[in-house]
Amino acid sequence: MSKLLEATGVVAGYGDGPAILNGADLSVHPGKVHCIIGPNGAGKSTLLKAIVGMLKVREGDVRYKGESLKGLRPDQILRKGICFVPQERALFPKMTVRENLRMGGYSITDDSYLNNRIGEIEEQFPILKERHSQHAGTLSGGQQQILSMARTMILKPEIVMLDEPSLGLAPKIVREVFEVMQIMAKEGITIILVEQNALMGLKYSDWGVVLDLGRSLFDGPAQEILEDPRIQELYLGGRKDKP
Amino acid sequence: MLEVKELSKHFGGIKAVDNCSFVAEEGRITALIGPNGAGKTTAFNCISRTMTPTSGEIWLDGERIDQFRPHQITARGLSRTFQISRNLADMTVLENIICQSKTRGWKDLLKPAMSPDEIDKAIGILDFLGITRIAHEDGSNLSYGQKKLMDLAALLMSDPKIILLDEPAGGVNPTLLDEIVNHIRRLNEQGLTVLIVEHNMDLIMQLSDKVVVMAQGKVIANGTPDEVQNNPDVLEAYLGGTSENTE
Amino acid sequence: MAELATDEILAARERYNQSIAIAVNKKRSLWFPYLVLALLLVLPALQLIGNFNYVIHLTLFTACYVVMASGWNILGGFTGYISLGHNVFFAIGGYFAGMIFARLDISTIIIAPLAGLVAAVIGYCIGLVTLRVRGPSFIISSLALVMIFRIVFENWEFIGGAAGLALPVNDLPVQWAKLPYYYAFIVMAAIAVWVSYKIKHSKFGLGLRAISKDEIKAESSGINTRLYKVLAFAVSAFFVGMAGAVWGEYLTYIRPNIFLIILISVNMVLMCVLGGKGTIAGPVIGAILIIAFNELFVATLGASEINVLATGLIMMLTLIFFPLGIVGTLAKHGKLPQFLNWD
Amino acid sequence: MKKQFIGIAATLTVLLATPTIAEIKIGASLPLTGGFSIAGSKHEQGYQLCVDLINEKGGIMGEQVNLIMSDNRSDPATAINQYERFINVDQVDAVFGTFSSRLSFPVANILEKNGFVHPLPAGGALRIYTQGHQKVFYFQPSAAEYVGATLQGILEDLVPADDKPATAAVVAADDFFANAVEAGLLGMEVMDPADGSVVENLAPGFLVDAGIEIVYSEKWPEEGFNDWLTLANSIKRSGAELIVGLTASAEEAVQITRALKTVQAEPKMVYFSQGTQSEYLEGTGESSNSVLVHTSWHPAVPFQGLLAGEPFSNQDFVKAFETAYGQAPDEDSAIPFAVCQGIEQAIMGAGSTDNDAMSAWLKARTTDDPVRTILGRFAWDERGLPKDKPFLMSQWNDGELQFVYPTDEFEGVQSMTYPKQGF
Amino acid sequence: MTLLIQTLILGIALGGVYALMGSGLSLIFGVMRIVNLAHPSLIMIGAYVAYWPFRLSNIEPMFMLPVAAIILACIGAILYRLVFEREARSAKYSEMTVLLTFALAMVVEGMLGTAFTNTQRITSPDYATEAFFLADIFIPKGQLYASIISIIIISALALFLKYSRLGYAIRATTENREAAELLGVNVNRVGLISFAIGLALAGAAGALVSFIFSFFPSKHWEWIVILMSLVVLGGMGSILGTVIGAFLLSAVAALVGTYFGATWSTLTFFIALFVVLLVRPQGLFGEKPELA
Repeated sequence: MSKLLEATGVVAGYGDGPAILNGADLSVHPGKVHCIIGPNGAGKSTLLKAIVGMLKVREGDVRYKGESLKGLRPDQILRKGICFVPQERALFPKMTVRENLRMGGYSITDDSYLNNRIGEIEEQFPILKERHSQHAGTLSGGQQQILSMARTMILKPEIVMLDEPSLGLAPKIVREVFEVMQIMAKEGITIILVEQNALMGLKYSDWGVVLDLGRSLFDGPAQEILEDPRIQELYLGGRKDKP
Repeated sequence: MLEVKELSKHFGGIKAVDNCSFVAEEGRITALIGPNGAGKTTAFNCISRTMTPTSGEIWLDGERIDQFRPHQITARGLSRTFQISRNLADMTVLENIICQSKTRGWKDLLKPAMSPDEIDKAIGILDFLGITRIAHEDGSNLSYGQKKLMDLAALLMSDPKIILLDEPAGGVNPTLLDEIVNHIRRLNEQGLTVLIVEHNMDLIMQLSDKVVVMAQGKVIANGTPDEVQNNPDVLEAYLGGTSENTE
Repeated sequence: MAELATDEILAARERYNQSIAIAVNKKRSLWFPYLVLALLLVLPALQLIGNFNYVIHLTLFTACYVVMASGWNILGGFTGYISLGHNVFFAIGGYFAGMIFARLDISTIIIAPLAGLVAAVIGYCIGLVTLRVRGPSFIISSLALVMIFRIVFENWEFIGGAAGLALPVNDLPVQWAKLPYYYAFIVMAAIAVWVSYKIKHSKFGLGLRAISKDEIKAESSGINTRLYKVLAFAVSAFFVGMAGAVWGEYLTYIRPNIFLIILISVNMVLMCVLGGKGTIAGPVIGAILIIAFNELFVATLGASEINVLATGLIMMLTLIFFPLGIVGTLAKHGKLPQFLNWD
Repeated sequence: MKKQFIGIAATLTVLLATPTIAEIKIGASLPLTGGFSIAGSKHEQGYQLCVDLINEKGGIMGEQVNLIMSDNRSDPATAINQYERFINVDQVDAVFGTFSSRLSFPVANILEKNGFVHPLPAGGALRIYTQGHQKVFYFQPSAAEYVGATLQGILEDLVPADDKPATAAVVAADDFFANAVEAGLLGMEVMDPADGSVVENLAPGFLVDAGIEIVYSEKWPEEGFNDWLTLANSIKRSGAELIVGLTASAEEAVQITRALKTVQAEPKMVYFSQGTQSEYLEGTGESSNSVLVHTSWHPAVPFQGLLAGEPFSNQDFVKAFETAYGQAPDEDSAIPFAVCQGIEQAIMGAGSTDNDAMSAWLKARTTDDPVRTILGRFAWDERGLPKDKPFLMSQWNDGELQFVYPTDEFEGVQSMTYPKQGF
Repeated sequence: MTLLIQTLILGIALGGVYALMGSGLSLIFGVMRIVNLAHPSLIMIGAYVAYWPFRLSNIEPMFMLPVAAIILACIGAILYRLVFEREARSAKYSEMTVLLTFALAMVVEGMLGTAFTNTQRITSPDYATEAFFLADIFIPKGQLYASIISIIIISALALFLKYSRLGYAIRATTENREAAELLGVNVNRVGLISFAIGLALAGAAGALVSFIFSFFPSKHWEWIVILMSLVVLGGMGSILGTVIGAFLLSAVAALVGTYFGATWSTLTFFIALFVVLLVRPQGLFGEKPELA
């Protein structure tokens, strides 16, 4: 299978602190939904941040379509077609919903094309159209999550990385968020998902990756991972890791 | 034990909490659930007085506490965690935790910052939560889940009578979550009262004795987990029985 | 898929955890400050073999700033409230003790603790008001405070208004005339450093550090933040006020545009920042360095604006390359010489 | 450790600096930077020129003069520190005073303690001289409190009796010097806040003496004041015919003058306490016409002084200054020059650099046997203030500072323009 | 009554100048959380840029306004690269920059002092000391022209921020630096540009100030608290707020000066700063402080 994005032996950490990732690998298959699971502190979010250039890749390499992303700034990586939706949703609370969408297409310089895209997205997500002049900060948590995901679609990116999109959302909303993710996947966007709720995450994914001890331990089709007894014991709450 | 009477909190024109009353009974685990924006966290903030309620009364152990400052409430045995966990950067996890140990009066002010007893106790708690390795780590270098655990550890340091947990399961991996659940239950058996806000319905169903459901600032249902789970209002507003896209 | 057994993974995780846990080795040295103190106490013996008034003056001046910088450090370093207006307490201490000295002829050295207390009480009251804001807002409010006090002092005729208050000179022979002030400042500096140490290692100090990191978290951890920070303000005002009291008599002239100028606040801040905010040795080292720099500049660059430039440049370079100050930055990289670790 | 290092360094400096060749060392600490830097730099030029000229002429009693100057940043603690250093480390034989009362007050105490003669080029408030210091000598005509006498003299001698200004507005900076002048003009009590005693009661004040009613008086703070137009408007509305502006610096005089012009005030007479400097003219242009400013010195006054035992007139000074610095001197360079002359004559008079002898010699001067400087003759009373020495009054006319008063003492007095024809 | 109107006019006319002096400060704080204590000393550079051509060949100070703005913008770009960029991610950034800019102010003061001495300067075009008279009331021309130019510049800036692409980027960076970066904004460049714009405003203000206040290198200490007070009153980071704060405060100060005495007119700014910080720290138009 061809690799759209491939991280090999990534070592990264925050500031001058210790390395959180100690040689993590990740292979991304075009058009698939990938779910990264693992215990706390395994470095799941760290890996995503290292890929988009928010953290320095100390060792190893990240290659996208055969080209190294190492040392590029987040805005440069974005222009190559990789979007990242961080845990804290990263909206501009005092700008309106439409202005937020507009910011999503910041790297598009053609105004009429940008306006078209905003129109299309608003069609796809009526709630955003309905509230277009409202300040983003006044939206509910679920709507904010939808906005921040929809916003990435303006660019028609190749890859979207979602960091725990379900965090702090009501069960009903979680389902909606995953449905939005499926809409994105249907448009052909490759998705990398980090999810603490591993069962749910894997259920909506094609491919699973287990990150532990700062590196990648398992990697395989989501279904296989779900059924692997060791995974169940270690990461899905089947067995206690302390006496 | 903890009684919230007709609590309201308005932000400008928005009624985040609207005339809301509920009780957390002594020695029980009460869960507060509801859709995002229902006002659960705001209610928490009002109880612990990190926000000033617009109106209403809050009683703890027969004492009205809504006029107190947060540290006075903590001193009366009510401790809380934060949804987005707050920690003291540039201080080690150990220091973060010991900060929460009780001080009383002026004499304590000049006592050593971290007595051996306190360190032992803090390490014990960290051991129990399985995060001893981060004891000397800078609080700001922790991952989301680790911060949650550190918050919980700090909470236990103060020997509270009642704890308010704001989404303790968010960002915590399932294995560890089981641990926390068991621990909370054990503490509860020793007489600790718990009020918990959580979206993880499995956890709520396993743990809680009573569930209060909030929506749009109001309490819409109140009862045992089973009752609540089958309440049509709750299904529609929260659990997603229908596919309507409103909150 | 990697072929690993669950037990192996668990064991590996355990080892991994231990490898990350950092053993903290905090060794501090106390012999060094004591040695310095002892040397300073016998330094005036130099007067027996010649006239070293200039050396005495410089040491005394440095000690005065050690008192002030250590005092400032309690609020600015431990609690994280950067005040550019602490010279207000310098002036309050100076005027209070100066007026008593002028009218009742009681030496400011005796009055100093009382003057400190007056400064502390006023500091407490000001703190109740200004400590409600933090960060840049607090810094700016402290600047405004200086301006307000300056106008008040300048228009208060009883204490001499803008023209100030001249005090009599003591009648000791010239060689010994500085010694009372010298010992007063050395003792005050020692006390200030010792108290900083005590505070830093107490519950109070831990609370202050918590406040400097996240006030809401600190409050909900059960720390009475308002009391703590106002107390910290008062304690720091106490030391600055005490220094001002004795300094007034030493200078023999108290005037708003001597005590309430921005340079004095800047010096306090710069000393702490250069030495290391929130450390014990930082303000002391900062004070010594800044005064040494000042002397050097006046001696070498004397007749030009270049010394203002150089002071600014040092401050900038420190902030850029040693944001935690000399002690703080060295400690962070584990390169702090043991004799400078008084924490 | 650092302290010991400084100690050792200082000791070494002392050892190395011990004079090996015969020279007279004189120390002067001046505010070369900070708030007083403009005046401070001019003082530096005055001192330096004088010392250079003395050395050219063979020095004092055959010994070259070594002038050690340093910058005190307009900061009193630095100033006293530097005089300490002059005395202890550099081991100077004599000192020159510093600029401004803020610095002179504490310096006076240090010098008194060390038994040094303290010649003051600036610091004219009475309170410096009423502290009982034995060796202070003021090198300007009189204490600031008495400046008003000159204004009163002008009003009586030069202004036609039927066209005298009847009302006055007195505005002053909240500054040591300005306050002192104001106290004299308005007839206030000068108090010593230290013991609450009255140093001198100046009532009823020179303006009332001259028969003028004060219709407006106002004070502005030393720093941060920008509302000049509002102030000028109030002055204008008071209808005062005499405007007295007691500013702390030429800068403030510029601002007031421009504001008065903007509001089109039309007084008969305008007097400022500062504004002889060229900066004043540059900032105000034609508005400066017929503005009166008191001064201690003026280039046209034919004062005769002594330098290195030879006659040295005020005109010689102007010439020498222009040769040395390529610009015309002003008051702030002339006064320190006179200080330097005074100390030179004191050393020669005493025959040594023994400060007690110098002080005794200076004290023994009388109006008939004075110290002769480019500021004229100096003899001091027991407080250290000059005896019988009036201020000069100068007036800006067509971009030139002319000296107009006193009229009966010297040649070359120009006639005063009166009344002022608008700004 | 005349006195009241006259006083208000004088206060408001001065307010226009303060508004421009403060707006750069406000912009820089808004976008980068830098409390630029060096702002007044940089305004001073602008004033010198206008002063020398006037002094040497009588060139109209207002013509030098764009030149001063461009020079200051370049200085801003260099300063940002050298000093502020590396600090941008530190947690205590705001507090650090207060100290940094404080030191910068000393450096600028030292450099100006070395180059131009501490002699006080002022430019004197004719209008600086002229006024329009309407019966009993006068409007000073210098202040009036300066205020009008200020308002034009500030309005242009506001439109630029609201509608241009770069304006979007600046606003987005103000609100959420990390998110803006993730959406393709080169935040460092935006920081650099807004810092440069802020300093360009300082340069423009300097050219106007050159004929209104006399200046010398160490004068900036007198300006800083006054500028801070209006920025804080308007709400840190809100440019509209700064403008309103400037007009309001200078009008009040003029009233106080006329009716209570000049000493207290200066005090107005300090007291206002103090009271605003304590009663409504977010200022008139600032965002509400974060709760819990």
